[in-house]
Amino acid sequence: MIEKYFDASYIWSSFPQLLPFLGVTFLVAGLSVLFGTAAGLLLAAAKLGQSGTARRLADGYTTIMRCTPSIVLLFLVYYGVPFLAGQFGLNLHDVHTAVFVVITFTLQFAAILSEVARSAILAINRGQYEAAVSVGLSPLQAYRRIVLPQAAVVALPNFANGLIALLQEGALAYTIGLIDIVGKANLIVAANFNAHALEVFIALALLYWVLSILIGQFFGFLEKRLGKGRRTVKAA
Amino acid sequence: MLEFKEVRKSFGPLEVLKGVDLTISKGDVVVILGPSGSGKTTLLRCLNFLERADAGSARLSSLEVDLRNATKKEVHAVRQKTAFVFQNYNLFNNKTALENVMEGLVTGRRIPKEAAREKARRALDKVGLSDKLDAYPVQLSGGQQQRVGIARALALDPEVILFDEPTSALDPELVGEVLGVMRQIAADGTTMLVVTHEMQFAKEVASRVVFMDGGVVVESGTPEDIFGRPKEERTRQFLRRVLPEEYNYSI
Amino acid sequence: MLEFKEVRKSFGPLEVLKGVDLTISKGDVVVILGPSGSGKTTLLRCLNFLERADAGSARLSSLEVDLRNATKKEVHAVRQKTAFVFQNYNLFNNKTALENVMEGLVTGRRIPKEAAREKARRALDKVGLSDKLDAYPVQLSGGQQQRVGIARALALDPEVILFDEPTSALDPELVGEVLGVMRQIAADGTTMLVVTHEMQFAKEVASRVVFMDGGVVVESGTPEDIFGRPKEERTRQFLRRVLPEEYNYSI
Amino acid sequence: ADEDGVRKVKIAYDQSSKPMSWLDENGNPTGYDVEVMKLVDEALPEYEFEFVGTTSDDLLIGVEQGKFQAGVKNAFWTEERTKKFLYPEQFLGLSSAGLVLRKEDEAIKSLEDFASAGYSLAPIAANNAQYTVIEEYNLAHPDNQVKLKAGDSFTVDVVQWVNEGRVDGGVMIEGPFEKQVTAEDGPYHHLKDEVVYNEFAVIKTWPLFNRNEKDLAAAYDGAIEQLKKDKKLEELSEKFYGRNLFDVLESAER
Amino acid sequence: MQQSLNIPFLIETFFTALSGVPVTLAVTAVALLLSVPAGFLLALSRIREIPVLRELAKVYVSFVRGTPIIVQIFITYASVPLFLTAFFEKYGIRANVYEINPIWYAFIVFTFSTTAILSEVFRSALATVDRGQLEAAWSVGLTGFQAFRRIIVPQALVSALPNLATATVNLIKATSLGYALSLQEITLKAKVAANAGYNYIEAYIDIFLVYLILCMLVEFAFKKYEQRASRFMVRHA
Ligand SMILES: Nc1ncnc2c1ncn2[C@@H]1O[C@H](COP(=O)(O)OP(=O)(O)OP(=O)(O)O)[C@@H](O)[C@H]1O
Ligand SMILES: Nc1ncnc2c1ncn2[C@@H]1O[C@H](COP(=O)(O)OP(=O)(O)OP(=O)(O)O)[C@@H](O)[C@H]1O
Ligand SMILES: [Mg+2]
Ligand SMILES: [Mg+2]
Repeated sequence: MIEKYFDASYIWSSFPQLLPFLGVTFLVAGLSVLFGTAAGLLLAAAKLGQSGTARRLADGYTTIMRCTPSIVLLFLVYYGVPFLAGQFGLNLHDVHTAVFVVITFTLQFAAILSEVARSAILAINRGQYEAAVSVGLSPLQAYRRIVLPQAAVVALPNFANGLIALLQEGALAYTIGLIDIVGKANLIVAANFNAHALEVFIALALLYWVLSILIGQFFGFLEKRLGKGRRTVKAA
Repeated sequence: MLEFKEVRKSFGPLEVLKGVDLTISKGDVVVILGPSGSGKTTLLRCLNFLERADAGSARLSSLEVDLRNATKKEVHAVRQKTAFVFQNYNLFNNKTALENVMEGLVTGRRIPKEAAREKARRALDKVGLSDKLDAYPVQLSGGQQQRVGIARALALDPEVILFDEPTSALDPELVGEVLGVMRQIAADGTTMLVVTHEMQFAKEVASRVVFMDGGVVVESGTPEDIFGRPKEERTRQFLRRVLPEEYNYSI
Repeated sequence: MLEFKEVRKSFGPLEVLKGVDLTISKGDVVVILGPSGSGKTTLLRCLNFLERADAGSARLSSLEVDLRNATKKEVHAVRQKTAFVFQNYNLFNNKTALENVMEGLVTGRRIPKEAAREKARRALDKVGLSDKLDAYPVQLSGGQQQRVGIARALALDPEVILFDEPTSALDPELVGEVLGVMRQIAADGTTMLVVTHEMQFAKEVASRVVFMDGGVVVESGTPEDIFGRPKEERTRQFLRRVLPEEYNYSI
Repeated sequence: ADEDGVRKVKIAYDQSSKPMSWLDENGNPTGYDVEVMKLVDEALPEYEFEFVGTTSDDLLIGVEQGKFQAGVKNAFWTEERTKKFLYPEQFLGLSSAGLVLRKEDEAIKSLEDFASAGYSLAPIAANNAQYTVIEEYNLAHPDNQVKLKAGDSFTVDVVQWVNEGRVDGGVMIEGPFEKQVTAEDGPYHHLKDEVVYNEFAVIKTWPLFNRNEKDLAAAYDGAIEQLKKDKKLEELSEKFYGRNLFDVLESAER
Repeated sequence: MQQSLNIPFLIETFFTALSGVPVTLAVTAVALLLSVPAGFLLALSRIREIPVLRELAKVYVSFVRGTPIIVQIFITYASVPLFLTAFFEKYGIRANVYEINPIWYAFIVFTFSTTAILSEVFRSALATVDRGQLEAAWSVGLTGFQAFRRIIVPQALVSALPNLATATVNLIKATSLGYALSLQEITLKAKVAANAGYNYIEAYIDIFLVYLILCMLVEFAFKKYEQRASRFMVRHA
């Protein structure tokens, strides 16, 4: 039964077609992670800081961004931003779609990262911060040199969760016509009138798997490096 | 010169410091004695703004700060002039012993890395840890950690060092050594405020002894005064149980 | 009865215990003295399997275990018979003082909750913490935390209690009290192995004193023997610096 | 408008709707709908069309919002849709819809037959025109409805599903069926004796214009009328659907 | 913007979308219920460095976390019935694979993917607890299991909860991928309703509102729980 529909050669022939579109996937995910992380750290700072207003704003932002389905957010940005810009006489209709996709995922990743960072920073004993300022580091230096490196170890697995999810979310960009590898897979399937979609998607899954393994290795390495001197519940 | 005025601090309904006044001259070694929970640690923490006092002020040579409303800049200035040896060490977990000591020098004081390393090495040498420079805190015994904490403070050459039970995890042999180091630093003009439970220590190094209980300074004076001629009943009571007949046990 | 045989432990290239033998009779209070880093904490941890020894065995009354290859069941059995007072307290952060003491009773020993609460309350009372029952560890001073740690061990009524510098954060007044409690428990037949730096403490409560250095037992005997007639040169050297003339300073 | 009087307009097309419109392997837009619009562009010197590939959802929102001036996605006409979009006078093309069935169900020629048999139908993407066809049939035949389910446009391989027995039938248009099954090199040529295609409707398809684009729509009407006269559309129908659907224009219900 | 919204449709479809909530919640609840323990065990096997299990856990996480859910759904939905049919035929089981409600596929796929995510959330959270806590628990006679249940997990929860909240909210939103299985959930229902009149803007607004409400409730619950779970960290009585 299976052999009637399944033809492995479609898997191999899909790779060369998919690979060129990996660049778009990387570009979108890479830029979004970059900007999103920076914004997310600021949000986390607001959440942990003294100012009640800043905290409430950051919390509200996170709620809305986390709770909005990506596709809706994408449409909001894609149509809303040019519309708003239009009100100020700016024509953004010819801006590349990738820009809107990156804005969308940046907004969303910032919200997710702010929670990753907040939980990680809270997990670091306050004594570490206290010791740092007591030797004359400014609060900022204390965070940068002592607290954040330790929090980073805690954050890494969750950060990887977010990063890998983002690599996959690029698929959404296809909705507004930006073609990444998922989009390309869809196009291949459509070009075959939906025949042998399974093989194409298996090829896609394999590609993603390789990426995920590489990312996993890299983060594992970082965890080991940054985690020096940690004494956790591991190992009985 | 270090001066506290009317320092108050409550945790919720619990009033821990009920108006503490204290004046310490430059180069003095002042020992604070007092029962557990009397607010000794809290007092030190308030000076370093690790805890925001509810009221009170402090003066550190020319710098006068409101302990409740100090600005960020003032806070940083105070911290730059002081060093803190924590009761529970609080070593930087992600740094080796040497890096623990270097951190404040390089990042806080902007001393070039090589000079800082040399300085840190000397400080660790003074407390007998030359062979543990590259060990992370988890690889150190309790006493070794405590000594890194002491070295970290000493290396900074601050105006004032706040010690919170700096020798609790040390064997008497080492206590003697650390004591020697402290004496020498005091002679160089560093002011020291030391919370300790070791009477011997108090007697040997203190230029003044302060007895705290229930969030207030009960009595203060020279070691001879406090140990020999305590004025307050509470002090006498504390010392009676602390320095019993057996202390003179001869070997 | 507690017996160690040929306990060895290395951390990487560092040999910390080089074959330690030790025999303790029921109800004995044995004090281990020794310089910082000599392996005292490691020895206690090996008995409780917090560290797996590289070699050696231990006997706890009728239970004989291989410290390297003990089964899970044996490990659990040993832990059920012993209690540990940690050098850095290690209180359960998510539990109040009272809950910290109750935990082992209710979950470990399966004592009904009400009875456990009563017991815990009494133990905390003994160490002077009746007013801190509902405080979380972060809300306690160093000495208070240490006392909760002691109460937590005492409440278990174990055959053996391992104390790792149990009074380091306590003021002398409290040391006296804790000492009293320990004496009483010893009289009730509990065996105690106490690592401490307080000579006074050693002299007053120890039925035997063990002097460790560099991962071996250098000498052991009654307090009178060790303090009065030390046989080994290393012991004499340690004690010379530890109990100097000044100790006889009279007030 | 540009300085030379040429106005650039954006024409969105559904990029994964072969053979009506799609983005080919070389990254060029093509398909019946797109090629017709290219001819329209040629016929209109005052306009320059830029084709923007996207998905059906974005196309609809984009045309409604004015991001695109017009869009082609094999859209059918409904009364309700005229509230959102400007339909021109002239239709764009014809689309056939048929049932893919197992050989033994060859006798089922219409949706009525299919419904009476109580058969299950492969899910159709909710934004696909075929969905509308079945939905309208159901509205018109409340007591003999086809079991209609919405699904994903990419995951339903109708020929396989029917042959596999996962469903009893599915809706397809003729061209793809031809290319998959009938053609010698079709991926499912080996199933040619197991599945059949029975056409049940031919329907007019329309481009959608933004409601403010009356001039553009009028220009389109003028151009396409000429193209129809020149039989250009019939050629394209032949090319993309493998059959000249204009032959059965009269049978188109709408 | 340019067009005025079709308000009656907007309102009507809001309730249509709302009627998809039970399916969404069912998938979310089942996936969470199964993947919390499963993810925890995976995390443990990596933390405790249990030989073979740990490697398997790594491979599992890299694959399931690494590949898009829609692809997993597709692969599962396309191939599992084929295998099952072959299996049923071989053993003469008379059952129609295609009568299985597709929600079962959703349960499976979402449970698997959430397990992978949560195993990393838990792994990171468990590692925030100092080993001294475990040692203390052992020393008062708790078994390893008791120590985790009573001491380690409650402390790890504080740092796990924010990420657990993210995972849950993401899961709720991801159930919309159920359209590939023709699941009658929020997104599909709204989009089906939109088709007749091409009222997509309104449909997306409704989808937005329903998810926003749903996720905000979930987030609020998590916030409250986090406050409770971190009570012991407050420095003031
Ligand atoms: N964050 C806090 N929240 C509530 N109560 C606190 C907090 N920190 C300290 N306390 C209480 O304040 C009192 C004083 O604490 P402090 O740490 O200053 O005592 P201490 O004199 O240093 O005692 P020790 O000698 O035991 O270290 C104690 O009773 C303690 O329980
Ligand atoms: N996890 C570890 N890794 C490497 N070295 C370690 C580790 N734990 C302890 N050590 C080393 O083992 C030696 C003995 O440590 P231990 O904690 O037993 O000393 P101790 O006798 O208790 O000292 P103290 O009185 O200072 O507490 C020390 O030199 C210490 O640096
Ligand atoms: Mg204190
Ligand atoms: Mg020790």
